[in-house]
Amino acid sequence: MTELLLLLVSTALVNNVVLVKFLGLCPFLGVSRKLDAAIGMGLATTFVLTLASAASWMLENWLLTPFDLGYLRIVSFIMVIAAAVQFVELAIKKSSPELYQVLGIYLPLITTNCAVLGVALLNVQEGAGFLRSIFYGLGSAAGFTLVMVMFAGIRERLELASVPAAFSGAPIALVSAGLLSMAFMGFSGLSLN
Amino acid sequence: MMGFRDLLDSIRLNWGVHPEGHKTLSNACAIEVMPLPDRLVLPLAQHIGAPGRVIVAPGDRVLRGQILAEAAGVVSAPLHAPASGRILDIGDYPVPHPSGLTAPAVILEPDGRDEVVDFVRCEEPLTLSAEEIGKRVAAAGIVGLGGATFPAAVKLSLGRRSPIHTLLLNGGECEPYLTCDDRVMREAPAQVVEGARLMARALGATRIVIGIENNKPEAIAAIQLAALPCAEISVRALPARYPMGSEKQLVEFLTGEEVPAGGLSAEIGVVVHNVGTAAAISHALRSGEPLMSRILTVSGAAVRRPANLRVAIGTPVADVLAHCGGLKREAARLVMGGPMMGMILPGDMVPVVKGSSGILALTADEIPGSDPSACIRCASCVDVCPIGLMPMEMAARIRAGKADTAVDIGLKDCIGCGTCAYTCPAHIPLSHYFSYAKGTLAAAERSRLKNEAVKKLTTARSERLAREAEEKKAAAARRKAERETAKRKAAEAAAQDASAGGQEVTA
Amino acid sequence: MNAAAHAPHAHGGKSIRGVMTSVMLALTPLTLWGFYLFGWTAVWLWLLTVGSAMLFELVCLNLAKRGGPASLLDGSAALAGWLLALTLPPWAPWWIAVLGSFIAIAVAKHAYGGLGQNPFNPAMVARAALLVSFPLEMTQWVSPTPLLSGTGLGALEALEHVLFGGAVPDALTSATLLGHVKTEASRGIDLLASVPALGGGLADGVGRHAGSLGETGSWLILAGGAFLLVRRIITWHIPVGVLAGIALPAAIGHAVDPAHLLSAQHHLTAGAALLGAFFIATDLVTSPATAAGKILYGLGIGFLTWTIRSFAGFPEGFAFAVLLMNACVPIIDRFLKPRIYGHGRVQMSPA
Amino acid sequence: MLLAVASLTLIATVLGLVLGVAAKRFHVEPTEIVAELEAMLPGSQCGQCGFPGCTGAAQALADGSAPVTLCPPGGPALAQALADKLGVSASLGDMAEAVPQLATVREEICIGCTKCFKECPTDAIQGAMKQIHSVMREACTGCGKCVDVCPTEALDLVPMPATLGTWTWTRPACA
Repeated sequence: MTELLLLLVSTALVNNVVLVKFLGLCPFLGVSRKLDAAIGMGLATTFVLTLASAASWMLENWLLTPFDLGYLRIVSFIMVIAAAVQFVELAIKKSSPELYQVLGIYLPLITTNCAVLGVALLNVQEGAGFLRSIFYGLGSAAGFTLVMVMFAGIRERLELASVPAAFSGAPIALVSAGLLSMAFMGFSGLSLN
Repeated sequence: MMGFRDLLDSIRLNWGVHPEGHKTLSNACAIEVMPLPDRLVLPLAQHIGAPGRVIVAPGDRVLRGQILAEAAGVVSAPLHAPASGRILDIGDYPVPHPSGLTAPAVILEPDGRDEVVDFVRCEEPLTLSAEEIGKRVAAAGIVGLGGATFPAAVKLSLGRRSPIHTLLLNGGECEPYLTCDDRVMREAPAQVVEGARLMARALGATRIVIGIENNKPEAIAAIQLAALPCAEISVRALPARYPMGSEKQLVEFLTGEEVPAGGLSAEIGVVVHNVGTAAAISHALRSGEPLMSRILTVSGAAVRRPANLRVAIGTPVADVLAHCGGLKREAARLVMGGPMMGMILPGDMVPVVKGSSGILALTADEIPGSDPSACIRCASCVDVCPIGLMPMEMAARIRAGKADTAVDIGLKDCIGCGTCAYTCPAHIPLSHYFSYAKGTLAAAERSRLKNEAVKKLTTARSERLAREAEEKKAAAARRKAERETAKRKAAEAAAQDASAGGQEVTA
Repeated sequence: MNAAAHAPHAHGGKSIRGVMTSVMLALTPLTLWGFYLFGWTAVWLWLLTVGSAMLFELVCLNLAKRGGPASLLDGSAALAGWLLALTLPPWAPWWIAVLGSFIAIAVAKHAYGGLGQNPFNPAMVARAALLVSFPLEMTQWVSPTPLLSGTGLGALEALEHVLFGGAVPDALTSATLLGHVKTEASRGIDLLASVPALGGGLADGVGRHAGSLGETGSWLILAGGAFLLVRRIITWHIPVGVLAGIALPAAIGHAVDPAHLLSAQHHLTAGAALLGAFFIATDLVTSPATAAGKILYGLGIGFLTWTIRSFAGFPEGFAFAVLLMNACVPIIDRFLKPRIYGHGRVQMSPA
Repeated sequence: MLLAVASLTLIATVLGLVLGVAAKRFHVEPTEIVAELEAMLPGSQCGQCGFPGCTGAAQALADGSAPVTLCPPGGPALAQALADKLGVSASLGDMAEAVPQLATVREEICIGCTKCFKECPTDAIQGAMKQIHSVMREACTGCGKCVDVCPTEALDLVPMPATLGTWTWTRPACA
């Protein structure tokens, strides 16, 4: 139990997918203008990431490894992820048209979100067990959501700030992302020695 | 004991500011009656609601107390001649408003003969029925004299809609400089108390609480003495803190309950009136005279002789200032009302109206001088806001052109007290931002309503055009049909004629 | 006469300059004490940091065409530089000071539009950036060498050291409590052994031990904080939050595992805890607006500081904790608003 | 090889089935956005937006080729509503600058030909043959169609004059 909890903290903070591993930057910059959208994107990604972690583990251990099909790993993972994303998209379209409108093209982009594929591949690489894979996915997604929410808050404030024209928009967002990333460096080496 | 309670009170309040009072400039000056000026300017809209409907014409001679304009609608108030004289003109004249725009007004030239209409006196006004009190207050044209200018009679009728248990009498006078309410309470406490009892009677309220800020000990003592025989009246000292005299704050402090957002205090069984209004009601009912004058404070460092005056409604500000010895220093700003919420005057040609609680001629030292700088998010405004808003956040959104999102965080709850702007170390004109945003939102609402109206007109027009075209077509078809029938008939007739002729011929 | 000036036609008299001046006044005693303790190098370093901060401010204001020298006088740049200087090792070389000022003023403040616009605390951005970029220079601590005691450098020697570098004399190098226990822990020596080895005098309150320029004189920091509280420049919420956020988990942790977790007393007096609680976390621009938000913000900084100190790689985590909580401020402000009058307590009709 | 093809086919089939069921389960009717937008526009077909009538404008709004601020009679209120509908952010800055216009009749020139009020899309002009016409302020959208048809140039567009009821505080000076 403690080990899984530590895994959560480690993946969410110390090895944050966005700010430490620099994965999933596209939605991080694309869907962080509004807090509501960021929360929605975070939740959608959480769902996809956890589902994809579980599905890819099953795929890996029940199909790819037994039949020695390692070379199909990426293509089959992408298929699973794409299907999961498609599923989430349909569900959101039904349950919250506003969120659907806000997430826009970024929702299909989760398909090629390197965080999702990256976490699935990292799990295989580490040879993690089923539960560990799920927690790895969940922790990464929690870290992603946390950072999305913090960053969206900052960007909402920046909307109201008188940022110089040269820095306005993407530049200042990237500067802020850099500073946030630096703040997360404080967690480096975090362990219960 | 009182001191301890004050201390507790001031700890309990987590809002407000302590502006420098400047009250000693005028609080020792007894109320004096100012003589009539040469010309009175009487705007038709001196109250909240529909402007009065003029019933006199230029050239008419009127008596003092005669109705010049009658109430036009449920929320409205009549306007009376403050002097006998001649109507010079009815037209657009500058009114007390920051825009400097003109508005319809009656110009009256007093003739100095002071001929009056017959006033219906009443020695025992407290024996009148609730309806009768309301009727007479309405007829006297009395409005809220604290500055809100809501027709008093309308407020007194609230008891008929929801049960009112408490009348709060507002003697806070928390605005700096103003001392007219203080003087009224000191000089005519019996009138204030009687007015309160009359209003309570009209409302059906069983309890009267008179709240007076503790920086007016003489007024508290005078009112306490006058209210001694009345068991239903309690007098409460309020901590001197701005904006204690705002209705919402007063209700919360004295009853512990809050006025629901967007609602009236009557919904929680409380009605608030100003002490000046109470005195005016008592006076109007006893003497039968309508509201023709009001008491106001003339103050500010630029005024030679600060004073509390009883001034005829319609007296130009210039005459009031002249009566007070004129200006001894250059006035950087002329303000009507108190410095916190009062409005800047476009000039001294505008008249005193029913809602003018003061005229301040402020020097450059007295007004905020610095230019605004950037907000440092010190949150002073958040700390002092009596409503619990985040003024800096609202202003930032308005500045970014997102006034509609400022509404989400409470712009419509803002009472415009100016506490935030007063305290802001960056000198940001927060209140101005909020007025601006409220104005643009109101304008947007107006244009939305207009769009809807336009849409109706357009639909009506296209329907009409379609109908007309339809009718035209129908008429054309009918005419064509008629023509054809006629032709056919003619042809037939011709044929018959021809055949007949032929027969004839052949015959 | 002004055409349409909006009410209020009066002002309380508070000004940004007044606020900044008060903070500087509060900082003066502990800064002077820092000068005394760490000698001339500290004086030169402070001058360099504050001077370069003001210079960068001037340049940035000119580039942005905002105000110019008049805005410089609001004191915010000098204050940011001052606070940065107080968190630097007193014998740091000149380029640490200048680079730090540049990061604080140009990157953390003016890239965002200047005063009031920056989401992150400029001094802490600079400190964190310096710490992760130049860990060696930024953890080069020295024992106090009080002025006039003959142990330190003279004015000119100190200037030479600051400008042209040179190793700190071995005899003077020392370690802070936090750095010492971190190093020892990495060698497998637990607190029970490592803390006594450092000797006494650590928590004497007057600061006769290694540390950054302004963080060691506990009593003077407390006095400065009290001054700010009395002048109502800051409220109690953030300092109390920070200190409680450090002390509570520290007390519990120490009770559970005294061999690996420092006591609350050590945590409070060591490192930037006190200076940060009163002068850095309370930065007006980058802290939440409401009382509840301030307490939460303070607790967050305290807890993160304790977490990083206790479990992460860096010996001191105050700067990181401040930056992390800075990033949360917009969210805190959004969800911890004051209750608006007339809403909530009574039944509301849907408007 | 066969194994690879078979397994991929298997995966694809399973996922396809799941998605097919989901598509049925979560089906939503597509909305007719153009019709909704057109319903929001004033419908006076005044043409100030540069499109042929409000339907054209709604079409352009829907495919994103026109800004939400395209409708002067609608004002900022409509622009904001359109922006909310389309999920875009409106920059109302330049919109606020545009003062609403009002058509006014110069009575000394008007010959009472009634051409203008036949043209007026909102019936805002009153009058009869051989009588001087007048404009109803509440109904005029300032579209200028009447100005174009007037044979004697008796109609002008003037900025809507402010009254105490419509006056608002100006935007405060920024720091």
